[in-house]
Order: sequence, then structure tokens, then C-alpha cells
Amino acid sequence: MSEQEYSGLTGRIVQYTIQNSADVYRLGFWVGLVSFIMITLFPFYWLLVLAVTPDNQLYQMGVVPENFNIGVFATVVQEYPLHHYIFNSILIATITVIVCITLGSLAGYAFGRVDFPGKGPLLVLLLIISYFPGIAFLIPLFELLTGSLSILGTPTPDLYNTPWGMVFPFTMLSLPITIFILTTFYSQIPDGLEDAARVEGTTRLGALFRVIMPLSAPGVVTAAIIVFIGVYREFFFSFIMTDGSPENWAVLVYGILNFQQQHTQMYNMMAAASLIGIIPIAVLVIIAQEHIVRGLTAGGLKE
Amino acid sequence: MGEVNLTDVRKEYEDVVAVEGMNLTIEDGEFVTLVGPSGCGKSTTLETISGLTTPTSGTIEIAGRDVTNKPPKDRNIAMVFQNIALFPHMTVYENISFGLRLRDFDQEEIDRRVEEAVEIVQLEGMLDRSPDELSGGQQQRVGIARAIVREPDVFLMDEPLANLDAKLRVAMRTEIQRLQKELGITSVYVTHDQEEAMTMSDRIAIINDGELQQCSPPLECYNRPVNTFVAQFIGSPSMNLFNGQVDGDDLDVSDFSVEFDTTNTPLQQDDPVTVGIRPEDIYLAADAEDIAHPSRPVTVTVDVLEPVGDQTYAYLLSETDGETTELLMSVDPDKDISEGDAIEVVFSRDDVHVFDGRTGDAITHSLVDATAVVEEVAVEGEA
Amino acid sequence: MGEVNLTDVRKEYEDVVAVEGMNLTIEDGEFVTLVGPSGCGKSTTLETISGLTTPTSGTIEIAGRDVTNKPPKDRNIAMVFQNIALFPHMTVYENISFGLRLRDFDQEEIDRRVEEAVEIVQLEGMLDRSPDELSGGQQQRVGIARAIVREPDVFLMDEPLANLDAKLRVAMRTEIQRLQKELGITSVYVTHDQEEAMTMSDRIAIINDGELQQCSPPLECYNRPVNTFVAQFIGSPSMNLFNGQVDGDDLDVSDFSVEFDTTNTPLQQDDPVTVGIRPEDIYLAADAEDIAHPSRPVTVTVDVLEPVGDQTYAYLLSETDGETTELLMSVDPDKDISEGDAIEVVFSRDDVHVFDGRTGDAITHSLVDATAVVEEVAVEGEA
Amino acid sequence: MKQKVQQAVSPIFLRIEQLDEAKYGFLLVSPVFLVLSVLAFYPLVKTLYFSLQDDDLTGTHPIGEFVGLENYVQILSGDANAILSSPFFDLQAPFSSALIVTLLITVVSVAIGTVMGLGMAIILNKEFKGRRYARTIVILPWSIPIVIQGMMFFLLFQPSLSPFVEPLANLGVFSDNPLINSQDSTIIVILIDIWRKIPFIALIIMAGIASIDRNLYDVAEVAGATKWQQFRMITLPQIKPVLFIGMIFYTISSMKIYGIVEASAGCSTVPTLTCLVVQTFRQQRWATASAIAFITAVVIAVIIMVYIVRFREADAS
Amino acid sequence: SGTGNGSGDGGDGSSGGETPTAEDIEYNGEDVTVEYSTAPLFGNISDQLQQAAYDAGLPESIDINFSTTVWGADDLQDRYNQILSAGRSTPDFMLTNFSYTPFFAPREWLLDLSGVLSDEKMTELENDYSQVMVDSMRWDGGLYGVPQFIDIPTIQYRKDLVEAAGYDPEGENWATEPLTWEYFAEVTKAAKEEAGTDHGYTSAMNQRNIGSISGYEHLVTNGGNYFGDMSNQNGPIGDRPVTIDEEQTIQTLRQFRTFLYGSDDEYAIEGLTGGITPPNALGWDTSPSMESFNAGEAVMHRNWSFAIADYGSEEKFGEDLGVMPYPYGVAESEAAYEGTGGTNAKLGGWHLSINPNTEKLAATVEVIKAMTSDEFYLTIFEATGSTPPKPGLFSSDRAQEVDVMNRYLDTLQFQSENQFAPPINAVWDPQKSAIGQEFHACLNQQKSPEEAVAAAQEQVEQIEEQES
Ligand SMILES: Nc1ncnc2c1ncn2[C@@H]1O[C@H](COP(=O)(O)OP(=O)(O)OP(=O)(O)O)[C@@H](O)[C@H]1O
Ligand SMILES: Nc1ncnc2c1ncn2[C@@H]1O[C@H](COP(=O)(O)OP(=O)(O)OP(=O)(O)O)[C@@H](O)[C@H]1O
Ligand SMILES: [Mg+2]
Ligand SMILES: [Mg+2]
Repeated sequence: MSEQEYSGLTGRIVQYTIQNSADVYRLGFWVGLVSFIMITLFPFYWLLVLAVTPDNQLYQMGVVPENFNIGVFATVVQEYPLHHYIFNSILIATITVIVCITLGSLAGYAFGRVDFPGKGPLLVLLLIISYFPGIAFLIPLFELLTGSLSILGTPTPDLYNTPWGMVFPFTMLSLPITIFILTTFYSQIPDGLEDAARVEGTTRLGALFRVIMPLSAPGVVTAAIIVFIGVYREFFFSFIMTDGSPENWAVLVYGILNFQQQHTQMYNMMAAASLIGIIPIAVLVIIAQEHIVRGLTAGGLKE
Repeated sequence: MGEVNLTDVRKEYEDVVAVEGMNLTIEDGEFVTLVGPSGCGKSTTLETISGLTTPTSGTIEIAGRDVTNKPPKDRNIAMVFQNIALFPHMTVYENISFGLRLRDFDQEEIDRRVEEAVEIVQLEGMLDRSPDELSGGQQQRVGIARAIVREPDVFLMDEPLANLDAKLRVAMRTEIQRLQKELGITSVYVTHDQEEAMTMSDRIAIINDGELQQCSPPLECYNRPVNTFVAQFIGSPSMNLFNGQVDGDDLDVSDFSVEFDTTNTPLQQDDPVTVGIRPEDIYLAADAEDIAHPSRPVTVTVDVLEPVGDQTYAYLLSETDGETTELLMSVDPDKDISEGDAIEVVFSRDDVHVFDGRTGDAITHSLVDATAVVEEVAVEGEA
Repeated sequence: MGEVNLTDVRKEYEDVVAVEGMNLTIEDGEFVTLVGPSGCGKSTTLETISGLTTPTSGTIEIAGRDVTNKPPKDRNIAMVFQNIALFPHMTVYENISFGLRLRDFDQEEIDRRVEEAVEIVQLEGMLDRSPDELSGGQQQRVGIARAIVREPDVFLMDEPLANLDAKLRVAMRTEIQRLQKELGITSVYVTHDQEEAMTMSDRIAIINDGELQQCSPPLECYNRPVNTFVAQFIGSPSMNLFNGQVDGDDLDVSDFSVEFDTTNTPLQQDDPVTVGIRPEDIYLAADAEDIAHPSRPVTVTVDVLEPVGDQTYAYLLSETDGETTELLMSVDPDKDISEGDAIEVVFSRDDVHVFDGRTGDAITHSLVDATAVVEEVAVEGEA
Repeated sequence: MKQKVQQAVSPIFLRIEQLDEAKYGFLLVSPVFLVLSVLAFYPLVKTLYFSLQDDDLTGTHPIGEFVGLENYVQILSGDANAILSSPFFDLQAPFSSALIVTLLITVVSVAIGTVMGLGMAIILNKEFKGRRYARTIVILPWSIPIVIQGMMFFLLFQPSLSPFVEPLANLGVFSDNPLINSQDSTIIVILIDIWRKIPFIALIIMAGIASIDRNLYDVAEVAGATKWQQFRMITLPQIKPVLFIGMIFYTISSMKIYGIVEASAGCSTVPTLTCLVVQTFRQQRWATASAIAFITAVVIAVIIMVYIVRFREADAS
Repeated sequence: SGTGNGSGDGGDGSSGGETPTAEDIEYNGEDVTVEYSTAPLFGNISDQLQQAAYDAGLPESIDINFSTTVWGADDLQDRYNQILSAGRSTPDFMLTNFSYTPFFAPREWLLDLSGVLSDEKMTELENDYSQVMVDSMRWDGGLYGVPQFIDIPTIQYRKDLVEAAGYDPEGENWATEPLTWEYFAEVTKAAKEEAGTDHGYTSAMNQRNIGSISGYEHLVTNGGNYFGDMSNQNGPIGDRPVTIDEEQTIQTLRQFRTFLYGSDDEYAIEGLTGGITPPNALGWDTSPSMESFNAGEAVMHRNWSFAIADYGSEEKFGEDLGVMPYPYGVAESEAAYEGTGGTNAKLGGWHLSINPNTEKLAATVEVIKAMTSDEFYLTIFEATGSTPPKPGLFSSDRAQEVDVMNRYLDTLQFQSENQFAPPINAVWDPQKSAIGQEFHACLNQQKSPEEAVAAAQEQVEQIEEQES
């Protein structure tokens, strides 16, 4: 290419871009990263501003809060058992994750690695569940889970005000996505590794838990995070399935909605409670994301 | 322990037949090597034995038990995979001890066995590494160690030494053999290395295109190949083969002929034959007195000389009526010939092989005493 | 095209030094083979040349340009990976044409080149398969095809033929060489196969423990190894080495001695030496007249005979004062010896190597005319 | 103890192991389908049954007599619009007809959200200092309870409270009071939906990228591929299945969007399909609610069908 | 009056709903805990309320378990829907809204209290309570809830600003003598300009509020209604007049347009002072509508009674806060329909209802008794500012002693006597949302008042027809 072709400002930019593609690439990376973090953080900042702005000073709020009222955080924790709600949420989410990953792994393995007739239709059937708004399940499910339905004369167990009353609906709602994610990841693990495990003497299920799941760590962790977060912030079923007291497994959102009064909402308290409620998720994600760093398939197999 | 028995095994993939009509019995404690061109079905055969693949038809027995549809874990086999297949999420130690840990061996026993295996494959001090921190050869050795700690009934090894250098390869070969003999483990071994096949095996099974060609002790394969395929495949550099036909008491090849009495053979006048001579059975005419039954001398020109250390390969050309035939001969590096020389060579008639020109099946392995062989070969060809 | 130049290259992993002080120049169009024991740093060396790994220190130049910190794509190289690494989501055709498609070749050109490459690696008719439907050897050939379609400046091949049978291997070897010479592509080739290294290379670089030992033409490595490591590593079966010391005009080994005039060497009385003799340089005493300078005969017993087709390896034991020394000798299969025989052997004194007993460095490669060699070796040792 | 359990269990495993592929597959999926038949399919069948009945507003039970597909006919023909807070489908008023609004939100949100999620995943997959924190931060929007997500944006676009509305109005982006304007509100809902879903799609893609064999990039790099080519020829095809799953669930979830709508602009300003379901449900028109839920599911099914067919096609070529 | 004998048929397992016998409601003194499903407002002070109940005569052997759910009539309705339709026996009683009546009462999902409350209590309900409030829980002759507290909308305003503009609220006795909308607008405008505040009059006017609350009230004070006379509020559906497309309604919308956009608006009423309400209000629910008044940037503000305690506190406006009844457009005597015209305001408030499936009916009745005692009403008033449903209590000594609120009791009492209940039936929900949408479109200048009322009329009629 001759020099003249690149004249003028655009030309120079083009030329610079070509010659310093690495720099441009890095610039793009940083611009992208910073803007994503800004996009993400801005609403959080807004939430923080809402939290520290005293209840009655919302009108014509500035970008920077004029009056700081850090005390809300203390109020929220001290006067309301927010930690109890959070604990309930974490526990319910954890149980759901365990149930979903366990059941989902079996199905994910079958769908991803075993050939059996009717696989496609069954997968579609699974997907269909998620087509329905949660409320479409509500009436029959409520009867079923609160002992109002009797099957062959015996009433179903009453799970109202127990964690299971929430775990079951959440499991039902989360299983489709869990299975789809796990199926995808499990199917990508090379056969060779499963073969090796089986020759070493595991059953196929043994190979699933010893080799395929650990190797699909990014997928499993992602599915777990998705289920966890989905449950942690869910409200519809948690609202219906408990009476709202923390002793009866009321969840985080209950704690937050405590600050909603008949005609008014204490935005600052709600914001503060939400911010506190996010902490466990942040911790979880910090820990869990390590497993999404790099797949482990590299170096294991020659193919 | 146990013999392995493949009966009429056939494995088809969508449009490829990988293994066809495989009948093979491996005696208890025997060491059989599978060899054959790339893609001929060696790995597939191992997979059917291991249970990783169910044959399309046919049965597989181990120790007299039909295991055709049994999962691998019920077969007590250990396998070294061609693609190595280490568990990337485990350390070397965990990889090697995987099979033992599955079986609830106590920790001491596991450690002892792992240590032993690691010593054999010379990987001391690497137990804590993860597979991706190992070189290709080291990974392969971990794969071997993982199999040998197990002391199974049957060893299946798919090119376990492919990535190792000659010295290590010899060492490992010896160790594997020692272990195999000591524990009496029936073994099926795939290799592309002739020397390995020749030195390690009780018998060599030569496969082509999914079909078993011959399964005999190494030297028999070398000296008495059942057909041209085996003749060419076994031995490196491979046997020279020439097409010719029966011409009275001679076999005529384009530019030379060898004397041959067809009386005890099914050959008729003008029948097409393939004549095979190994490079080391060609001698300079000057050395003709060294051999018992030299052929008539043939005049050739030396095309290329390729020294390979202890030997030199001489690529010879013989020309008649414009037709050129190539011959490969191996000579002592200190013989005084150079490229372009015209020289005279003779064949050892004791070692000239004759094959049916149409089917490629062996007719005799010596021009001097042909009778007995043919029968024998015929029998073996059906075995 | 271009020469490749490694200066003081060092590559460390956390606790392992994989390559150390590597100085190596590969001329434009030259074919250099890297050999060495498993884990010695061959692949790592290739990776630094390719740019996949940045050396911890040292520089790499290609065609005179410092590329130490340049990414692989700026180096115009093609590489065959030891772990093959085909793209699992692409068919054979897509795998092979990958590099061409990156460069906007027109479709016809791509098809033409792919066809050519496929023919070379003998994979016709498999273009539409996906890699997991191929046998190990077939996969490896796809890997080779993927590299050769590219016609790059530099070829890097890491054990490209490891999974192929002897016949195919010879064929591929010839093709790779032909291509390389035709296009004049500078090539670095890793192999563990002695024969491959000997027949293909312009020079062989022997690496041990990350350090370059010798880089010379094949026969020179074979005949004039710079130290005991190279001596043992090159040649299969490997050289017999005996420890001994200078005793006047003799070199004394435990149970025999050879005459040697130390005048032109740095050796002093009682200095420890290592004496090396290749198996093919040992002769039956009966054949002593065949060689120019036979040594004194040594009496040994035949322990094991191992026939390998065109040769037989004889493992010999010589016992003196309760000490046993092992010797390996290669004999013609038709020599009349059997296991347990006591026989007399002689060495060809022209081909006995002497190494410094402490450092292992070569002192001479012939007992008959020692002078010149030492100097030469010394120089080469530093190259 | 452990031994005993094993002894008891191992024959079972043995049996399982010896099943043929088909039986084995069925066995493994059976727990899930067992659980789901009770927790999902049974309720759905019952809901389907509801949808074939009449609403009974005065009887002892909200479900009346069997009327067959009457409810569906009424909803689809527009006859039911009167009792719905917003029409189900009305070309005259696109921004107040639930189907159109929902489809619009979904299409725009999925298109933009997926691309941004992909970008985010790629950026967060690079190694840099503080990456684990960046990843965490970026995932958080998704973990905020939906009511609060809605509340944040409600307050953000409240002209009397937020400092941002006026500048945006001056720029001509929004009107002075965007939350009472269906068009602006729809855009705001789309924004919220994108904002909260990016982390979801990014997380899934990140996991997909993490599972790609690093060796493939080595090969590509040596073959001379630029970063872009590596992305196009390796990353993209390798994450395609994962991306596909992510998009499917993104789409489904956007088609069911409700919570953030209710908490921000309100269902009357941005009526979505689920809004209609919830509102009729609350009015104890269970039959109508059930019918709308099933229609919603069918609409989603059609969209997903298109996805699957397109994906198959793309896969085949 | 007899209770229905239908069962609370919600599921196969339900068992409640039998007409309670005298025995059922005879509390025998055993230790028992009853569960009360309530809102955070009460849940947060449960100890205090429990004590108040004991003070009001609740036997100490009865323990009340407050299960605090959330506020929001909609969310609570979803929840009760489930619990009641499934026939659960807990909670034993709950806080309910009259908007639930048409959904729960006909199905007997709530207990008809006329069978369990003492005659004395029944008489009291008929005589001493706000009748609209009590009536809002009547259905087909049954009574499904007892009022717990009443919400009374008023105009809360800045007396200081109004006075600064030269008006005399005290002298003109605004506290119990309603203003006309014309005068109200004039005062507002003057005070706003004098004080330089951002807004004059603020109110929650989003779609949810305009048709059924703020706009509805306004219409009623102008002598209009959606269904003619107030006696038609609840039905008969299909057989009552629909009277939306009428002059009063158009007039009401035009008044709003004038308030919002001033006299420049196409449909502004000539002579009416305008430009006092910010168009932002069209996006406001109660909460945001409070912010500008809170910040001192508005003169007049329509809100429920609960807000008075806060605004009138010393930290806020203290004595500067004035409260007045809702202004009116047409005097009662001149109103087109019975029950409309003059000051009026929409009814708000909550009730206590009993789960018909409760297994602790007797104890529950005891609790209800205690919780509807004057002492208890006054405790709630003191603790939360929620006003008693018995107007007479405003003049009680205890009420007079409640800080801040005591200054405005006259107004509250006055307004509580001028409250109307919205329709209580199953079609009101779709009707109110149709009206709300049309009104909102008009106020948002997308439709003319005529178009809006015509469209609303048409939709409401259509629903009437379909559901009759
Ligand atoms: N990622 C890594 N981390 C730590 N050590 C490594 C890593 N990669 C290679 N090594 C070590 O570096 C040394 C050289 O490895 P390299 O792969 O270059 O060997 P090689 O000569 O190719 O061996 P082979 O013939 O077995 O393939 C080995 O000892 C290996 O264990
Ligand atoms: N999954 C598969 N689908 C289709 N064809 C296959 C599959 N696996 C193997 N094949 C084909 O079956 C034949 C036999 O393969 P196999 O792996 O047994 O060969 P091999 O003898 O081990 O060869 P190599 O020495 O190259 O490893 C080959 O032609 C191969 O292409
Ligand atoms: Mg193979
Ligand atoms: Mg290597």
C-alpha cells in the first residue's frame, strides 16, 4: 500500500488502526469494559442515592445526594430481621439448586450423551413448562402443596409455611433451564474421557459425577447461579406459600416489602434493604465465577 | 485372567464397516499385537473388547463368559487409549489412582501401587502436576501407569508408546512385558512399530480393511506371510514384490527370471504370480558365495543410497525394454558402491516368496523346497 | 522463506525449566529434526518458534526479523501439533482448508490445494467426515494436511507421524520431504523415530533436559557423537558403553581391554574413560578378517537372542571376577549361534568411541587414528 | 456401614448399567419427568381444563360450566377485550394491545440484549486485573428482586424526582413524563429488560467460552487467524449451542414479562400478555386467565419453533 | 339475616362454611392462639396491639399471632384467593379490603358475621359506624367484615402560604365549610404565585387513580356519577343506567384540563383559574404525589388521612398545615343524581373478616370483638394515625388528646360523613380500568373530553351487557 492512500484524518485513523491494531484492540476492550461496568453500576448508584436520601427529600433529587443518611442501613438491619429473611432465601435457594442440579444432571446426561428414542419430544415437553406464566400453575399447585388435595383419599402434605412449599415450585420452574444448560455442556465433553472412566471401572453414572460434571464445571456453576439467583429474588410463589413471618420461611423480598405501606413506600429503606440483600449474591458470584474461568478440557485429550 | 474370544465380530458405523468377520482367540496370558494400516480397525477391535462399543454383530467372550453386552466395568480390563484421555481435572496422582480409588483399596495399597507404576514409567516427582503441565510423552506415560496399576484380567493398549523416544520405548516395552508375564495378564496391544510387534508379541494379528489377515508368531509372519498384504506390511523396509508369470521352469519378471520348479504347486504355465524378495535377501553378486542358493545375477543401477546408521538402503533400478523395475536392497554401510554405479546382484533363492498373481495368497516361501509350505500356508490362511 | 534463529532461549514454567540456553540457527530451506528423550523440551522449543509461548528470556528471529514478541499470525508458519487438535466443529475439509479460508483464497484454489493435500495424506473420500469419525492415524493425517496446504515460510511439525504404520509413515515422510524441498520451506521437525530423523534431516538437533547437545548432519551424529548422551541416544539399539580407565597403551574395561595410543589426547594414566561400541561394530571372532582393525577377541556367553526380521540382536554377557558386563551385538540371522553358547567376539577398532569418564564428552571416535577428531569435537561441542 | 450400603445398592447399579441405551435414557430422565408430572404437568392439565370452562363470577366457585373453546374464541376475536384491561390484539392501538407490545419488547430486547451480552462475555473472558470483581459487578443487576428493579427505574423516570428526565426530554429522547406515555414506557421497559438480562446471557456465554479447548485457539493462531477470525470461526461455532439455549430462555422470559412492568410503568401503560393473565386472574376470571395463559404459551411455542428450525438450518449449512 | 349455607368450596379438602351454632361461638376459655393475617403497619406493632386487645377485654388465654404479609390490596387479594379457595383453616381472620367483597362474599369464602356477632354489635354497626364503610362489606344480606379503620381523603394545604396570599382560612372556616372548585383554584393560584412554589395543587392522577379515585371523587362533587344514583353503585348490572357520557363528566375533565394546562388548553373552562396542577401528576401514584408537598413545593394536596400526622408534625409544617374537606362543583341539591354533589370523597379503609374454615371460631370472634372496640380503634388511631370507622369517636377525649391529629378531627369527622363507596361488584375492575384509561388519555391531551367520555361510556356499557 502506498503512503498516499492514507491521507486526511480518516485516512490517518485507518492507517493508525492497521498499524497499531493491538493498541486499538486494547482501547476497544477498555472502552467496552468501562462502559459495561458503568451501565451496570449506574442503577446501583441510583439505588444507593435513593437509600441515603432521607425519606422526605426525594423531590427534585440531585445526581449526588444532598443529605446523607447512612443510618438507613443500620435501621434496616437492626429494626427488621432482614438477616433472617436473607438466611431463609439463601437456604431455600440452596436446596433448590441442589435438587435441580442433581435431577437435572441425570436428565442432562441422558439428553446430552445417551441415545434414546423420543429424546426430542421430551426436551420440547420440558421446554413447554417454561412457556407458561407462573400464575398458570398457581391454583392446582397451591392445592397440591397445602394439603388441600387428596389423592386416593389421602390428603397431600401441607407444605404451607415450610421451605418445601417454595422449593417444589422453584424446582419445577428451574428444571427446564437447568436441564437445557447441563445437556448442552455435558454433550460437549469428549467421549474419550467418559470412556476412560468407564474402562477404569465406573458406571456410566459414576463417570457422570466423577468426570463429566467436574469437566463441565463452567456449565454446572452457571446453571447453579442461574437457579440460585432466580430463586433468591423470586416473590410470586414465596409470597403465596408463606404467611410472611421470617420464622415461617418468609424470603428476602418480604423483608424489603415491609417498607411498603398502605399508600406510601419508604423508598430509602427498600433501597437499603435491596442493597444489603445483594451482598450474599455478590459473595456467591465472586466465589463461583472462579469455576467459569477456563474449561479443563485442554490438555486432556489428544484428538 | 482369561482368554479373550472374538467370534464373527462386525462393527459398522453409518457408512463405514470398521471391523468385519473378526474371529480371534487370545489365550489366557497371551500377548497378541494388532497391526495394520491406519484406519484398518485396530482401535475399533479394542473398543469392542473393552465394551466401549457394542459390536453390530458377533460375540465377545472373556474367560469363557459372554460379555458382548456387558458394560466395561464388568470386564476387569485396563486400557491405554490411543488418544491418551487423561482426566484434565485430576493431578497425575489422581489420574493414576483413579481405578484403585473406585475400588476402595486402602490408601497405603494405593500409594504403594502408584509409586511402583510411576517408577516403571519414570515419572517420579510429577505426581502433583496436572496433565496439561506435562509433555506429550509424559502424558502418554501417565496413561500407561493408569492402566498398569490396576492389574486387570486383560490389558488393552492402543499405541501406548507412540510418543516416546527409542530408549524409553525399549525400556517401557521391557517393563510392560515383564509385568504382563509376571501377572499373566492376557494382552492385546496395538502398535504401528514393527520392532515392537516383532519383539513383544506371542502372536501378531495383521488386519487390513477390517479383516484379519494372519495371526501367527512374529517370525512366521515375517518369514511365511500368508499373502502379499502381510508380506508387504511386515518388515521395514518392506518386501520387494514383482509381478510375473510362470514360464516353464522359470518365473519371469519383466527384466529377470528365477528358476522355479512348479511341480508341487498348483501353478500352470503362464499363470500370473507375484514374486517377493526382502531387501536383506538381495546380495551383491560378489558375495554370492555367502549364500546357499543364489539366483542368476541381475544387472541394475544404483539410484539412491540412503544410509540409516547400521545399514544403507540402496534403491536399485533395473531396465529392460524401456520398462523400469525398482528394487530396494539393504547393504552393509562399508560396501563400496555409490549412486549411479551399475552393479550385479543375486537373490537368495531360499528366501524368495511366490504368491498367486490373482488372489495374492502365498504359494511358497522358498524356491528351493516348495512342497510342504503350500499346504501349511493353506491351512493357516483359514485359521 | 527464511532462516530461524534462536538465541539464548530459555523457557521456565513455575518450577520446571523446559528449555535452557538454546542457541540454534536453522538455515533458509533447511530441514532440522529435534530429537531427545520425552520431556526434554522439544515441543516447548517449537512453541517458542511458533509464538504460542513467549520465552522467558532470549530472542527468536525469523528471516532476520526479531519476532520474539510477535503473535503467531505474524510469523507465517504452519504447525502440526503433537496433540493433533483438530477443530471438532468442522469437517475434515473445513479443517484442512481453515488456514486458506482465513486468507481469502478463491474457492477453486482452496479446493485444488485441499485435494492435493488430501491425496498426499491418503484421505480421499473422507472430506465430509467430522474428526470424531476418524481413526487416530486418520486424524493425525488431517493435522498434517492442514499444515501442508498452507505453503508457509516455516514448517513446524511435532511428531506428525507418531500414529501411522510403517508403510504409510515412509510414504508420508517422502511426501513431506518432497514438498519441503520443492517449496524450500525451512522446517523444524520433532520425532522420536530414529529412522525418520536419520533419513529426513539435513541436521539433527539432540536435546537433553532442555539443553542442546549437538546439531549435526545425521551420520555425523551417528558416527561422531559429541558426548555419551548423544552416543547412547542416537542409534537403535543403542551403543554399548563401558566404564574403564587409561592403563598405559590400553583402555581397561572390567573384563577386557582395547589398545589405544593416548599421545594425541588429553588423557593421562588412570584417567577414567567411557568406551562406546555400537552393536553392529561387534563381530564374531571368526569374521575378524572382514574388518580392517579388529580388537583382541573377548570371550562372552550368549544370553538372549532376539530376532527382528532382517537382523538378530544377541545379548551377550562377559564375566570377570564375578562382575558381569552386558553387551549387545547385532548379527546376521543366519549366523549359527544359539542362546547359552560361549563365543568370541572382536570390535572394529576403527569404530570404537572414547569419552571422558567424568564429563562424558567425546575424546575420539576411532582408536586407530585419534588426533584430528578431538579438536574437531571440541569445536563442535561449542557450536 | 458404607460397605453395607454399597452391597445393597450395587446390584441395582449393576442392573442399571446393563440396560440398553434406550431404557437407560428413559431411566435417567424419569425422575425429572416424575417430579414434573406432579408439579408442572398436573397443574397445567388442570389449568387447561379451567380454560375450557366458563367464568363464574357469582357462584361458589369461580369456574363455571364447560364451554369448550369459547374463551379462546372470545379472546382471539376481540370479544373479550371489554373485560380485559387492554385489548389482546388491536391493530388500531398497537401500543395498548398486549400481543403487539409483548412481541415488540421481546424482539428488541432479545436482539440488543444478546449482542451486548455476547460483548460483555467476550470482554469479561479476557484476563485483566480485578476481573473477578468486574464479573461480579456485572452480574449483579440480575440478582436484584424484580420489584426493586422496577422501582429503581420507576423513580429514575419520575420527572418530579429524578434529575435525569429533563435532560433526556431536552435531548428529545423521551417526553417530559415518559412513564405515562405508552411508547416511552415501552422503551423504558425494554431498557430494564435488557439491563437485567445482559448478565444472564453473558454468564451463559462466558461458561460456553470457558469450555472451549484452548488448543483450538493455538491452532488457529498459528494458522494466522486474526482475533476476529478466531471469534468467527472458533468461538462462535463453539458457543452456538449455548448461545442458542441462552436466547431461547431469554426470549421466553421476555415474552412473559410482567413484574418489572407492574413495578415501573404499570400494566395499563405497557400491557403485556402476562399482565392480562394476572389481571383477569385477580378478577377471579380463572377460565379467561387460563385461556390467555395457554394462548401466551402457544405464541411462545411458535416463536421457539422458529428458533429451533433456524438453528437446525444454520447447523446444517 | 341468614347466612348462605354454601360451603367455601375451593377444593376437595375444604370443610368450613357450615352455619356456626351458638356453641361454636361460645369461647370456653381454653388456651388458644389465633392467626391474624395483617399488614406490616400492624405487624410491626403487634405487641402493642395485642396488649390493647387484652385491655379491651380479650381473655388473656387467647394469643394472637400476627402474620405480617405485605401491603397492597392486589397482592393480598392474590394471597387470600389461594388460601380461601383452597379452604385452608388458617389464618383465622384477616385484614380485608372492601374491594374483595364481590369476589369472596358470593362464594362464602368469608364468614358471614351477622351470624356470629352479638346483636349489640350489630346494632352498633348500624348506628354508630360510617355507614358506607359498613355497607361496603355487605353482600346479599350478609356481612363479611367489620371495619378496622377508615381512610378519609381531604385536601391538605399550607395555611401559611394561603394566608400570605391574603386569604383567611380560619375566618372562612375552611375546616368544615367546603370551598367551590372555582374558589379553590383561585386561592391555589394566588398562593402559589405569592410563594413562588413549583406547584399549586397536587394529587395522584395516574391511570390507576384517575378513574376510580381522584377523578371519580371530582366527578361526584360535580354532581355526576358513572351509574346514576348512588343506589345503583353495586347493581343490578345491566339494568342500571350508565351515565358517563354526560355533561357533568365532560365538565369534570375540562376542569382537570384547566388545572393542568391553564386557560390555553383547547378545552379549558373559561373563567376557571388554571395551571395549578403539574402534568407530572399524571404519572403519580400516592407516594410520588406526596414528594413535592413534602418538600414545600406545593400549596394544596389531596391525600388520605394517614398523611396528616406526618405533615402536621413539628418537624414538618406543624400548625402551618391546614386540612379541609374536598371542594365541590355542584351543591348537593342541584346534583343530577342522588348522593352526589357537594363535598364528597372516596371511601378507603380496611376491615376484619373471618376465615369460614377456621377451627377456632369462638376465640376468633372474641378477638374481633376486642379489635372492634372503641379502645382498640383509638389505640390504632394513636399508634398509626389510621382513623376510627366510628365518626363519634372523633369527639372522644382520647381522640382529642392525640397530638397533631387532634387539630383536624373536625374536618375528618365532617368528611367521613361525606364519603361514597365505589361500586362493589365483579365488573367494577374492568370498568374502572376502562374509565381510567379514557380519562387519562383525555387529561394527557390525547383525546377530547367528549371523545373520552363517549369511549368510556361505550366500554362500560359493553361490560354491563356482557356480564348481566
Ligand atoms: N504448562 C507446563 N507447566 C509446567 N511444566 C511444563 C508445562 N509444559 C511442559 N512442561 C514441562 O516442560 C518440559 C518440556 O516439555 P515439552 O513438552 O517441551 O517436552 P517434549 O520434548 O515435547 O516431550 P515429549 O517428547 O514427551 O513430547 C517437560 O518436563 C514438561 O513436563
Ligand atoms: N465414529 C465413527 N464414525 C464413523 N467411522 C468411524 C468412526 N470411528 C472410526 N471410524 C472408521 O472406522 C475405521 C476403523 O477405525 P479405527 O479407529 O479402528 O482404526 P485404527 O485401526 O485404530 O486406525 P489408526 O491406526 O489410524 O488409529 C476407520 O476407517 C475410521 O474412519
Ligand atoms: Mg486407532
Ligand atoms: Mg512434545
